[in-house]
Amino acid sequence: MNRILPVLTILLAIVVIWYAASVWMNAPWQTRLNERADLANVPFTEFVAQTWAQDKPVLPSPHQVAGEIWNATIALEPTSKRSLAYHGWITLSATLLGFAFGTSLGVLLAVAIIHNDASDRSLMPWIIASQTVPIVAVAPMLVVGLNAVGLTGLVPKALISMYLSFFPVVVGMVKGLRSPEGIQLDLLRTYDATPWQAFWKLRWPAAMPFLFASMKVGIAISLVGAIVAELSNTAGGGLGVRLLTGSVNGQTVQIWAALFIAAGLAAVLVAVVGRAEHMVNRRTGVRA
Amino acid sequence: MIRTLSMLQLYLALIAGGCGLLGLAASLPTLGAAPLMQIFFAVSTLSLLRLVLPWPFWLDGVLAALGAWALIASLPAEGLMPLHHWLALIASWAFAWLFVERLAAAIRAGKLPETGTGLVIPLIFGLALIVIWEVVTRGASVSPVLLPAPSAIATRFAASTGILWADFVQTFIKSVIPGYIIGCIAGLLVAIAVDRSPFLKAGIMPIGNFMSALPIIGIAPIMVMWFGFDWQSKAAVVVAMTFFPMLVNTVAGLNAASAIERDLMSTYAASYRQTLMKLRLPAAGPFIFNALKINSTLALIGAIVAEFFGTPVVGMGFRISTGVGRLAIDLVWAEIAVAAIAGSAFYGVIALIERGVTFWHPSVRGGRA
Amino acid sequence: QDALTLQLKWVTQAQFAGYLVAESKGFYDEENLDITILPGGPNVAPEQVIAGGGADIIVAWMAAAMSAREAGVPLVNIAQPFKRSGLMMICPTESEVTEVADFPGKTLGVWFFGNEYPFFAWMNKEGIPTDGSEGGVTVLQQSFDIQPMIQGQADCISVMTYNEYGQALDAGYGPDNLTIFNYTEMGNDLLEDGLYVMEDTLSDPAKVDAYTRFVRASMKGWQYALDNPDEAAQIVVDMDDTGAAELAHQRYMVEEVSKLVDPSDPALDEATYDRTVKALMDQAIIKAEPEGAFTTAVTDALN
Amino acid sequence: MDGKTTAVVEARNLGLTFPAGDGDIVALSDVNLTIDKGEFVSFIGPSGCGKTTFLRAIADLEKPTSGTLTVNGQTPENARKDRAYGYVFQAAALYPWRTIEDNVALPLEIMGYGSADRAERVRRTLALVNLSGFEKKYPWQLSGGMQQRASIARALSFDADLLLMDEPFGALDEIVRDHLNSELLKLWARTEKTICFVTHSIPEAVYLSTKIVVMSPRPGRVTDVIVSTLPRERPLDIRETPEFLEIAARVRDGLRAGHSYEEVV
Amino acid sequence: MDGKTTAVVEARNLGLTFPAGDGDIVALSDVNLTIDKGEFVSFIGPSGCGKTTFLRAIADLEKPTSGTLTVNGQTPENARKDRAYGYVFQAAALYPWRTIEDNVALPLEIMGYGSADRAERVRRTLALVNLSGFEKKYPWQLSGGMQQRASIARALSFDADLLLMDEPFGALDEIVRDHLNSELLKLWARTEKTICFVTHSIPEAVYLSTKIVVMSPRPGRVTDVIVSTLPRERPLDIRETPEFLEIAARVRDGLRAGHSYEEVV
Ligand SMILES: Nc1ncnc2c1ncn2[C@@H]1O[C@H](COP(=O)(O)OP(=O)(O)OP(=O)(O)O)[C@@H](O)[C@H]1O
Ligand SMILES: Nc1ncnc2c1ncn2[C@@H]1O[C@H](COP(=O)(O)OP(=O)(O)OP(=O)(O)O)[C@@H](O)[C@H]1O
Ligand SMILES: Cc1ncc(C[n+]2csc(CCO)c2C)c(N)n1
Ligand SMILES: [Mg+2]
Ligand SMILES: [Mg+2]
Repeated sequence: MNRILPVLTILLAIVVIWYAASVWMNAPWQTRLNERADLANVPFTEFVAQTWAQDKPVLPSPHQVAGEIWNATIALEPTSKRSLAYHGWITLSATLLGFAFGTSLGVLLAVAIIHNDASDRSLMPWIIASQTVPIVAVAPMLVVGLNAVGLTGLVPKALISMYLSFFPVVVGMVKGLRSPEGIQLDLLRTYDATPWQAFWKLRWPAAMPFLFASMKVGIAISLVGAIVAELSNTAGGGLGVRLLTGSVNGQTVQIWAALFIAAGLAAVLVAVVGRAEHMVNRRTGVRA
Repeated sequence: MIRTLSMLQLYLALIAGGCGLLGLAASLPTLGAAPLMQIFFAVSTLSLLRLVLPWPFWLDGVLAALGAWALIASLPAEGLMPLHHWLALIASWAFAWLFVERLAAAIRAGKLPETGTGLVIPLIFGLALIVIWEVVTRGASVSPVLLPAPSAIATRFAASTGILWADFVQTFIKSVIPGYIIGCIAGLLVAIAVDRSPFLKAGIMPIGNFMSALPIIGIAPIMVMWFGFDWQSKAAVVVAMTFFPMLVNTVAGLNAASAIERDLMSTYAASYRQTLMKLRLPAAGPFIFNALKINSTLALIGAIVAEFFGTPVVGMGFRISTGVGRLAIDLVWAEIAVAAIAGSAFYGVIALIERGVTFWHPSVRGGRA
Repeated sequence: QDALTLQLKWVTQAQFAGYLVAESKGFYDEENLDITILPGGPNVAPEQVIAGGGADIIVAWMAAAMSAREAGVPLVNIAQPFKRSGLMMICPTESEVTEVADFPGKTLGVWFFGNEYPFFAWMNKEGIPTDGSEGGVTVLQQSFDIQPMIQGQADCISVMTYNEYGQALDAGYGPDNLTIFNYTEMGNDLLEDGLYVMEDTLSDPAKVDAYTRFVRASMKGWQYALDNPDEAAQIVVDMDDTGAAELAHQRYMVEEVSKLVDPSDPALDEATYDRTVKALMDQAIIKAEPEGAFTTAVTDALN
Repeated sequence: MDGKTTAVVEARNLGLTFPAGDGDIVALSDVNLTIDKGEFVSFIGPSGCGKTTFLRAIADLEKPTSGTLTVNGQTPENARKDRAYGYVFQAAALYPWRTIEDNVALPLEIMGYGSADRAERVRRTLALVNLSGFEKKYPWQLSGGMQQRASIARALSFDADLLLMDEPFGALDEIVRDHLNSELLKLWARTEKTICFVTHSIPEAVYLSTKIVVMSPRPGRVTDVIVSTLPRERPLDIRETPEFLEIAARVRDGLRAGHSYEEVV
Repeated sequence: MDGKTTAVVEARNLGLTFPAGDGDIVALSDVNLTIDKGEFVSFIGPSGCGKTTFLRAIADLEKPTSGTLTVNGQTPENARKDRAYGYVFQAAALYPWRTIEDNVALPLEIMGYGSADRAERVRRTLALVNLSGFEKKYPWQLSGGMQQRASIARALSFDADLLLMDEPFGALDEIVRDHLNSELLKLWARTEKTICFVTHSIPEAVYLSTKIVVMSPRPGRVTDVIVSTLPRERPLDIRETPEFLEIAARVRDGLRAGHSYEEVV
């Protein structure tokens, strides 16, 4: 209870500010509309109601967004193309596939980096540089390029997700696989353990907390990747496409609804990873 | 001499020499057509002698360079390159890798100094990637509207420095820097404010965590709508993207001081301010720098995305999106190169400052960051 | 059946009603064709997609197609269903622009991504600088909606008669409080929404035959759409994967598009072609007069 | 030392319980103890018996859950706010971003000493613990023993009348320990400070203290308070006298009594 | 113990230097030492004098930079590959994700013991260090002393003939220490293992060893090797005999000699 109350208070404050802001931001246009419709002296309460009910508001009011989310999820068949559940699922599948790719790639690179001096020295700067490439710029070309070699649909999106999500995993896993202290490694040396044994009995378990922390960042960023990919790959739908079409048609309510669904999806995904972490922790006796 | 090579190095040496031998055989029918290539194949084959004779590691470097040179010099003007040139590509790549392996081993063994040589390895790696890119795009005739060769990009880069500089100023200097500074400072201040009140902290942190997982780029069109076309809207996107990582990291960092370090402060009956300034902020340093580093890559990406949704007719994002529309893909890649260079340099500068400021942290004290 | 992929130049909407209706009504099947229609969007360059082999036929504006041709993508126009341009520039009365002479010093919204050529050709013709120099105009990369006008960020913005103009009308703007510059009426229109294929495929008679059947079925689709606008709008909405298309708006769009398309004659009008090429060359968007950039082989075979 | 002494620390029926998931942990129960001004009191007892907890309660770092505790006749909180004591923790707890001299100066900065006074005090206390010459080093550049000495210097720098020291010499070897023991005794003799000292070493406790408090494991109770009969002046070889050995034997017996072997440690 | 003994560890002019940024650190210089089969050798010396380094060199965890070192007549590397020794580190170094029994089983897993054999050995060694009943606990659920005992069990589980123990009882209080000291003596008497034992405590060294090696600070040198005249059978109260005190005094003198006070610790 005393964890929920503060959150509720802050949320309430946000909603109040939001309502006020949407009056303020939508007012100029509403005034213009009213002038044009020759409506003089609209009472303030009615004016406020008008600003909260515009068709294409600068800032939609919370209940408009909530209504759109409701209409586009619960009120529709999940298989309908208008359903955000349908689009969410499309994005989710690309996210999950990309996340799986990204995590695997990240772990593989980290293993290479900690076991091989040359990789250690040569890879890291380029891995960092790779993240400074504006993926949004490369995504359209990547989609076309992959199309040229026959990859369409889910895979290009997943690859872009992977491109973003492998990074936190490499960084975290390099740290994690290096986290065993010298003495813990020395212990294995006194047993003349093989590198393989050292990996599975020491480095890997020691890296678990780092892996999960990275995966929480990674899965959220995977979702960003899938959405970015959808901006360049409009065939087939997805939350990114909804965002895009909302934007090209000036439908702000639709943009906000898609954004909130994306945010909710991110939260759920992060929570799922957290849950998995909790389960693994319990199995390995990590202190609560 | 075999004994001085690790298993991996041995395999690489065999691949390099083997491809040289095969290439030599395959190129015999066209003897003299590409003399440089022939020389490369011959010397590569000779390198198999390392199994019985000493073969210094710099020779592998020379061979890798020779191979790259031979390949680029004999790229066909059009059409596909002959099959055995692919063998040369594999061989010279194997030489480069072998060179890097042996260089790293020599540094580790203390035979070469760390400073100076440390930079060489990543550079060679990058060069190798670029050579492969050049040879594959040109050798396999990849359409320049799909993926231009690095040489074409470089030419375009050199020819358009004016445009690139103007775009850089618009995007990086006008949008990224102010947005980054505002976002990071705001995140830091809010974190400190929030930290004082457990109630605020309990309320804001879950929301902050939630927001930092959000696909913030989604707000780019909204920011353009709110803040107009010029740099202000880009800076706003950058602020929104950098704020939450800073908030979350700083709050975590402010809790990083250990219980005993705080107890010490309380035995002195230190005030809140004193504890903050003398203990908790310094202890939070590594976390704050972590956020600064994360944000340095996020900021540029945010500004570029925002430019996709409306700009004056200048800016890296603008140039990239219109460039794709006009199929000026080489210009697009030149802009991407600018972005990568600027982003890496930005990151590097922050990392350097970090080394100076958090010199005391174990991760800085020991080994590479 | 011959399989062909058509890459649209924008999101699924009634601008492409003919193709969508033909697909939905089975006109392509009747011609023994298996057509895949790919929607586009602001990050999809059809010219690049076809160069990468991701499409057989694209819908493109001629200026962009010719410029792509010079960049090494040998596109050839095989049919030109759109006879007129739907492009306009509109300026609300507050901006105090009533004629071209008022432009200097104003801020104009322009779509880029290959759609900017008609505007620059027009300014070039009027002798108004666009590079920010004295006596010129300030150009903005406009978002794909009318927000810049509503927000007062631009004095004039680009609209398509069949799309954004409708949004402006919905928003309470109209001929009485707008100054409208219509590219077609000014004689500045450059050909929009033609069908383009890669040059090398034209040497294959089977391909040409497939293209011919494609164009025939498409024109049948256009005819049907124009005759049954309500049904066409519904088809567009149904075929939109993103679920974003709204029936009323698509209905408006069908109506407006029908003013630009001639369903009975998809052949390219050479006079307009010549003017387009000249405008592009005047502005140095292309350097040389294109050779073989259109073919009548397909449209000739229709009859 | 006797005569008109005043109670510096006074515990009456003191109890301290830590709430824990699976049943509470009783760290201290029913502790009665008076420490007079100028006394040197050692606490000894098996690991986990509550020695640290008792010191922390005096320092107002833990709140007793029952009984009363006064420091200088005040509540521990007020005593802390009066900066009545210097605390040496079990671990050195130096701030890694400060040099040794800045670490020692930390309490002085916080308590608002002038900068000249600060420099002088830092110099003096560092000399006392034999760390002159290491002023500009960072903590991680020093051995564990040197760090511990720096933390002692830090607690001495502001001249509190009460010193709370939690196994300050745990990390040191016997020779250095002997040396610091006699230094500490000298300091104590010179300044009339009151010292509470936790240790695991019986000889150390006997050598240093005027009073030895033997504690038994959970629930932490005081099982024996042994008042030393040794003179205030103590050369190192006092440790071989029969008197010394007798006190040591008594401490050992007291310790062993509280030791139900299996469940502790 | 005497008679036909064989050298288990033999160091001749052994030197070991750590490269460091500002001048190299000479950790061991010119060490000559022979340890015979069945001996119990204690190493004592001020902090930083190279005790750990010497043990690590025997264990092939550090490479000597000069001189020769053989273990069981082989190079240390081959001895390590033969799994010739069990090592108890200064810190317990248990893996936190393994239960106590799994920690003890770790070397057995790595060396490929069968699972029944493993279970039996784990049971036996845990009983030896008085940890039966804690098999399923995780390290953090145990006190520091219990963790240290678990790490001793781990080193004993595979029955190496040579035990290298680096301050194994440092974290324990005196009573528990006494107990483990006599347990260790019993084990040693029963199994005829060779034991190298690092400690800071003079009584402990004297009580346990057949030979006490006194080392001096950097550059680490052996300053004295004291062969104990105490009988193999040693009740706890042997520590009050004159013979014992005499050896202890000799060790203390040796230690003090090497102690140029200022620069050590
Ligand atoms: N913060 C805490 N929460 C719960 N239990 C605690 C806490 N601090 C100490 N304890 C428990 O209180 C008891 C007394 O601990 P304390 O640290 O005072 O022992 P100690 O006598 O100082 O032992 P040592 O000699 O090992 O330092 C122990 O059983 C310990 O587990
Ligand atoms: N890896 C290392 N690199 C550099 N110097 C080292 C390293 N390990 C130890 N030393 C130095 O070598 C010397 C001997 O260290 P060692 O750990 O052997 O001492 P010790 O006798 O075990 O001390 P203690 O009693 O404190 O454990 C010390 O001066 C130490 O600083
Ligand atoms: C990338 C791109 N940008 C703009 C247009 C021009 N245009 C033609 S139709 C239309 C849509 C709005 O209906 C717009 C904006 C385009 N075709 N493609
Ligand atoms: Mg304690
Ligand atoms: Mg040691």
